[in-house]
Amino acid sequence: MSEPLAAPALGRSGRFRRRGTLAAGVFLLGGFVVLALGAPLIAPYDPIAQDATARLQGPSWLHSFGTDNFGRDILSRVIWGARIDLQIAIIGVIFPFLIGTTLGTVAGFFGGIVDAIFMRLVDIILAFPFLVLMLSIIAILGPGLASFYIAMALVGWVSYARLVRAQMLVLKNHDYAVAAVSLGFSRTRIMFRHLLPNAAAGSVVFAMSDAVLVLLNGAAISYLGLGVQPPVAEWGVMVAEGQAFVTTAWWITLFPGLSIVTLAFAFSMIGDGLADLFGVHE
Amino acid sequence: AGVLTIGRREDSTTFDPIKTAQNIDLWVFANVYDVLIRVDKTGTKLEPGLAESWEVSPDGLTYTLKLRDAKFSDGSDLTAGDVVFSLTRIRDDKGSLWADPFKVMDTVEATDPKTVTIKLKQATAPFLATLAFPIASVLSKKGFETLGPEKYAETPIGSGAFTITEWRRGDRVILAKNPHFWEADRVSLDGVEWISVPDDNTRMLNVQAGQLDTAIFVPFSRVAELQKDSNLTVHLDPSTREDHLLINHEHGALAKKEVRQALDMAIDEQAVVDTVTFGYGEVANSYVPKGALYYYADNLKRPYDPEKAKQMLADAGASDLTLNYVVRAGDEIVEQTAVLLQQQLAKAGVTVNIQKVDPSQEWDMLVAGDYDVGVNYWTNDILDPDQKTTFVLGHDANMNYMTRYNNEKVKELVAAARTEMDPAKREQMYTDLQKMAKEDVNWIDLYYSPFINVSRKNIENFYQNPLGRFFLEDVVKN
Amino acid sequence: MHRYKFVLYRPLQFLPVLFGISVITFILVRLIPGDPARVLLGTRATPEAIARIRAQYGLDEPLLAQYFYFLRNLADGEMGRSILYKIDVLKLIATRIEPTLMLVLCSMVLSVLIAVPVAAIAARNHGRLADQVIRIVSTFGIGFPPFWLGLMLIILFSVELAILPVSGYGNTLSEKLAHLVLPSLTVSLSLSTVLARSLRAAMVEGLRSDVATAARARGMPESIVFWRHVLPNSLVPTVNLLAVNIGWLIGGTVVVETVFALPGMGQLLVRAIFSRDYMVVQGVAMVFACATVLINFLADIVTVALDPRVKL
Amino acid sequence: MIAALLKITDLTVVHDDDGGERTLLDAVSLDLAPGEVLGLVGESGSGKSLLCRSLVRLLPSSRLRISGGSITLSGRELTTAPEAEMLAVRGGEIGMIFQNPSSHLDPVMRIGDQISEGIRFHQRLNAKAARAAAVDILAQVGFQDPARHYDSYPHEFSGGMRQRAMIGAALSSNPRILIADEPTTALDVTIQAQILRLLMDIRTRRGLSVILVTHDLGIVAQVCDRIAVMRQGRLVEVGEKRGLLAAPAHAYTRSLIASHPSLPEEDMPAKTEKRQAPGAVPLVDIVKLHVRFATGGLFRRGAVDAIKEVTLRVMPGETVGIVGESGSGKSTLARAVLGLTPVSSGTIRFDGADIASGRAVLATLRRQTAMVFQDPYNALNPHLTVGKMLAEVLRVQGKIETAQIPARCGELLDLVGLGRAFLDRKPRSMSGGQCQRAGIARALAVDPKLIIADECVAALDVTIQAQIVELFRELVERMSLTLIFIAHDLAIVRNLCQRVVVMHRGAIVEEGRSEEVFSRPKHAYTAALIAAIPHIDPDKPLLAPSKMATAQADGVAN
Ligand SMILES: Nc1ncnc2c1ncn2[C@@H]1O[C@H](COP(=O)(O)OP(=O)(O)OP(=O)(O)O)[C@@H](O)[C@H]1O
Ligand SMILES: Nc1ncnc2c1ncn2[C@@H]1O[C@H](COP(=O)(O)OP(=O)(O)OP(=O)(O)O)[C@@H](O)[C@H]1O
Ligand SMILES: [Mg+2]
Ligand SMILES: [Mg+2]
Repeated sequence: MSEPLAAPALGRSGRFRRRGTLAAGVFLLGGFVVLALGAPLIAPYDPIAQDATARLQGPSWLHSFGTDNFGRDILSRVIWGARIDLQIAIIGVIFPFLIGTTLGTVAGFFGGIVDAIFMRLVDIILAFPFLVLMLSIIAILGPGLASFYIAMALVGWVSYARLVRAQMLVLKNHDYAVAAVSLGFSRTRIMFRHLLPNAAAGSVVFAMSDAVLVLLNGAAISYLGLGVQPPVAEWGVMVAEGQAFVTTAWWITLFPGLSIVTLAFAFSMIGDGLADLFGVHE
Repeated sequence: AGVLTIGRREDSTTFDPIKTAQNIDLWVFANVYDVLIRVDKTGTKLEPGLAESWEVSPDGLTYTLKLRDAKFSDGSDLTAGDVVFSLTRIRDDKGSLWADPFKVMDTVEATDPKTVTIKLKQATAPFLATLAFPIASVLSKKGFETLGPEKYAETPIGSGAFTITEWRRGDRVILAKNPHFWEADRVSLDGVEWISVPDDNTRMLNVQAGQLDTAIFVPFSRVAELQKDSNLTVHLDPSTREDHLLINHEHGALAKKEVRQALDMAIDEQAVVDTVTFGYGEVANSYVPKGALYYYADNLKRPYDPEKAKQMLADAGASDLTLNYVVRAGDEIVEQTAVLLQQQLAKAGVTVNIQKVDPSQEWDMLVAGDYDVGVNYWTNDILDPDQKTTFVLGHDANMNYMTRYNNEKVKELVAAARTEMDPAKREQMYTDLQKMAKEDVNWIDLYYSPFINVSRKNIENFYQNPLGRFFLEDVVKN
Repeated sequence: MHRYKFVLYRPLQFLPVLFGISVITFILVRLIPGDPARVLLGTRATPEAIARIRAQYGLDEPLLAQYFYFLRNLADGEMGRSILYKIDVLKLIATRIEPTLMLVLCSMVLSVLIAVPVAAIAARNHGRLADQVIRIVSTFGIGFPPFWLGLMLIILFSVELAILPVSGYGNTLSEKLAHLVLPSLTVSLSLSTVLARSLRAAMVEGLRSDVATAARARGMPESIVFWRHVLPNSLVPTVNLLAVNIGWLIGGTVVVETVFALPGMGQLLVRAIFSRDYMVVQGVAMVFACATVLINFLADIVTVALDPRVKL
Repeated sequence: MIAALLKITDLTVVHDDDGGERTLLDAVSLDLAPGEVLGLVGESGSGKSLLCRSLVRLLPSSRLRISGGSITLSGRELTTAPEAEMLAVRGGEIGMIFQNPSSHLDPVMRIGDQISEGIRFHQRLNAKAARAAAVDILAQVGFQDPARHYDSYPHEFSGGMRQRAMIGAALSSNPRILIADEPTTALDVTIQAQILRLLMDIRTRRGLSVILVTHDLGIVAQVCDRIAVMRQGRLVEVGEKRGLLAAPAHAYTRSLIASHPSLPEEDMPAKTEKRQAPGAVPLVDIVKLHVRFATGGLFRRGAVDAIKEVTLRVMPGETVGIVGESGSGKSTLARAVLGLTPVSSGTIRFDGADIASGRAVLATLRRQTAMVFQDPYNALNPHLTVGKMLAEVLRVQGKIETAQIPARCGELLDLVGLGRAFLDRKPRSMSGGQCQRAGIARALAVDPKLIIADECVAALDVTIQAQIVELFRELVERMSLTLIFIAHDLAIVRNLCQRVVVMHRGAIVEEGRSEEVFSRPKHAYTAALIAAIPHIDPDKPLLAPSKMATAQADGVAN
């Protein structure tokens, strides 16, 4: 043992890292947001314009990320794709988050029969093969983002609900919850104004890693051929479609793939940063 | 000698020939079961199979087939009784998917152990070709009765070049050389394994890494790369596959012939060939596949002219045409075609909304007429054009392949061509049909494309005929 | 031993869960547009042929009656017949269950084998270079689409280095394991990062905890402090995380199965959904559900074994 | 004086801040003789724990470091000793007992294994011999059935047993010095007495030297030979205990001794008592209250009777103290009165109305009563600023007009002596005492007739404790409040309350006027409680055998 003590708390680097991680994550995410909002200005080409004379070209001055089999500019598609993928990550998380935290709050707070029914529902959804649900919903409603969001919302809420419920079970016995009851506050006020803000920290952190999962689920759905409608540029679809050229034209998959990974990285960093900030663990 | 391993997209679903309509199944039946009459390597001629010879009565109603001395894989003799059993079963079994084309058979009889006599209700020109269809495989009556339908569908007793030793569902079908095959001398391989490798990339990598001898369904995009690999041979075998754009004739402006013609002119088929098939396809000018029986090579090919198309649409009062384009999810080719056509049609002022749905649902939507356009393809199962013609132009239950195309003259001609027994007259009739279909634009013919397979250099004679049959009995593994 | 009493009565709670799942799957698959008979008949479908097939599989009966048959079959330990494969669904599942099971098992073991040392290294070097590198790599690791990652692994290990099979599933156990290396690795690369992150956080906490300080104050060397005190205390939350992830994994092996041509249940399920093979979808969903429920049950038992405080 | 065993000279510990250094221990010099018990007292944050940890070089953070001075253990320098050598010193030479046994014992390892672990490592014994040695140690620290308790887990023990196990672990490697950092702060007085006695026993038996950290002057007075007083990182005074207590040299030591809450001598004047009009309605009237909690799972149903047959009446304007050991049902009673916990049987009337009779009564109850909670941090919503919290209460209660709310918030803070600057502070940025006052302000915001204060000073420093008690006294006098004051510190109750109720295992065992109960306890349990309080006068021994016997017989359950 070289160090006298192997239990260092957050040291100087630690405090910097805590803030630094969050800042770097937000910075990266901000970059993507700028790309998405400014796509019409930033993207050098029309993302869906085909050019038969420039098919499958490697990265060059003209097309810095190369072109795909239709001669579409990958860079422009990646930039426009930021719009869709950010939307996927955000909407795909927001609804599960809202539904989950609300249900989890109510179940955890009321306990008893409400909670028992709720927990069975959670068990059912947890045990239900996600893919069956996802594919069925997409089949029922037709492929596309709306179906994807609905499927995500139907399944995704469970994680949030479980997190929040567990927190609520603890928090509702906390003195400040009891204090709120003793002060004559209404249940709704106690649940949503006093307890939820304290219970939600874990969920907010989880939402960040969930955003990554949602992105990857979207990519998996694209791999099975049920992603967004062509010719829309979306990274998952681009990677999935580019699979055909993975050995001959690597740039078609590499750049959208890297974009997914980088966006995932940004979300993870924000999640880490928030976890440190809130003092919660995943 | 040796065992040939073949990678394909999906595994078989059954070995009961009458219970499936999937190519994935049919293509293996040909290795396991023999048929009375075979289609040759070019896919244009019939040749003797289990039937050594056959005679057709002048009225075209009675077929007399003479069987050769053949044995089933269990060593028992193949007799006329087995043939009668197999053919009547197609027509009469409750679960048969193929009853319709065999309903024309009135009686099937074993006149002696080596002779089968079939009486038809009406003269049918394509009947011999139908007998060459893998679903008309000859099963062992005794084997079927002892094993029962379920077991038989798993480890059938056939009289083909190979016999199934094991079927690992979802993974592979393992075939061994059938020592009792009547042409056993012709077979060099000890066995064959049909292995399911769903991912195109993985399948190709398997062959490249030498872990599979051959792989079928080579994507167009991979051909050039595989051709560069000195260990591999890429086979581009002529096929009867023809891709087309279905048009729903009942939807608004699409009912007008001029609109459909305009769409044909707005589509640059050559660009589809270049982009989607990487140049390995060929622009189609008829619904009959190139090189197939009665193909009319001089049929009209409408030139690509978006300006003119735009004009025609305007003249027909359809200048702001918007089309609902149904796309089958998970099919790379179909999706790519859609993306390309969308852009091409846009040049002629047509707005195309792509609607991607999963395959079964696409089918439903097409049947329900819930679409404007959509790409589909057809590969012939039998060499006679009647089967496809009936489906596409014959006004049968399928509403002319879901297009709702309606032309009484065409309908009558299709029926007449089926019963016409004189080949020369039939050829003329089919030529006329091809012209009429083109004129009416029943659908838009897009392109013909080959079957593309890849094999290691040490594999010889790996060949697929235009109907999809693999001649594994000729394959040599060095 | 009374802490393990829940083992006896917990299975009772599975019944409503499985019942709920049977109802949902049943309704869901029948809501999907598309007709199994038509899929089966393909291009040559005629209305009569379709009607015949539908009658043969009882698809023309009222929904409630169909559900009743389904339940009755289930009570008899049957799950109906596959329309596509024309055999008993249970038999079909039996032929396909092993690769999926093995994949999940191997991925789980591999993930743990990767996650524990990685987390240990990171936690013991908390804040230093090794920790930062692991954090960044693992954060990146989560973002790779598995189908892409799998392909890259094949190209590297099977084509370029030619040391592992490209795809498929072998005959003997050793062959099977060799075939499972890359698929499990594909799954593990993301699963283990999730585990490692959680484990690392718990370990960092543990190293700082009073328990660790107390052990150090008794003069225990750092290795004993870590392996005997910090690690066991960090495992409890990770076991639950693992269970939840395995639940997801069980229902989501299809992509990896497809890339690596593993003849498992995931592929079966997707093909069944696409061809509207209702009985198979129901059957596979039930099996998956049972497996998930079982995994959580096991996780509960492990949790109780790991942490004497837990009562269920 | 004998030669020092441990000698600390000019020990300085600094904290590396982002900018520079902050000195946490400032040139502390101290010796410890063999067999000596040294008491280390001082305000919270003065560096007592840090000093202890420095001795074994287990500083709580990598940003803390020993920047100067030396520590010698029988002549051996420890500040520069290699880490390997320190492994032998820790546990082997210097054993440590921590304040909070619950968090320092490994919850997933058997108690015995935690003890034998050290034995195996330091004495290189095999598993079997180590086990035998551990069982022996368990017996030494007073476990009745050590062989069985060896296999127990910490959660199966009571707090006192855990603390004894902790001591066992510290003793396992035969150290010469034992450092006990607030070993009894979290415990009951009765158990505290027991632990202290155990420590002294061991000291005599083994000839150990002990450094005992505490903030309770009573404890040092009772058990130590010498006392060292720390403040703000410095050692302000050190000396033989009698001399130091009798004639403290430093001003801080004097204030420390002054704020120590002692039981007043018997001849202290009785409190003035407001006479109640004979027919007055009791404000709270509890009759035969029974509260039972279900425990266990589906098949192992059990129940705990938290409150048994409690009958209690509180008249308007009265100040009633409720005392009793931990778990005796004090909080449960308080919650039941406020309708916060379901009642199994019995009735509770508030101002004449049965609180179970409907929502209306409950609503009235909640507009006229308020509770102050034990744990100052947990009782405040961490997300709300003090101002928002008070404003919300005022708004919901609706007793004053919205426009006046901000002004009223300010007044309330003034009242509890916090000042308006705290309006924008969140609990996280406030000290325990400040949080507790915010909690009291919140209770006052209700403008209640009745305040129930549940152990609201237990977690605080003696000096702050004194301030809060003073605040209550003032409030009661100025606002004619009725106060139910729950505590287990009898001295405070004696100071503040007119009447006292003693609870034991869910029942009221004694009730009466404070002076009477404290000077002439009728029930043995009350007597034991009083006897267990360590007196600041070293000549009033806590550990007198006769009284201990009662305390053990009654108060301590193993
Ligand atoms: N990890 C740490 N990082 C920075 N400062 C610390 C750390 N631990 C303690 N300190 C500081 O060191 C000083 C002494 O703390 P210490 O814990 O020794 O106090 P104490 O006298 O034991 O108080 P208490 O009676 O509350 O236990 C305090 O000012 C505290 O803020
Ligand atoms: N919600 C509950 N469920 C089960 N048992 C409970 C519950 N709340 C309290 N108890 C039990 O009731 C008894 C009385 O608890 P209570 O909190 O009233 O004690 P207390 O006198 O306030 O103790 P302390 O001094 O530690 O605050 C204890 O044995 C406790 O374990
Ligand atoms: Mg301290
Ligand atoms: Mg209490």
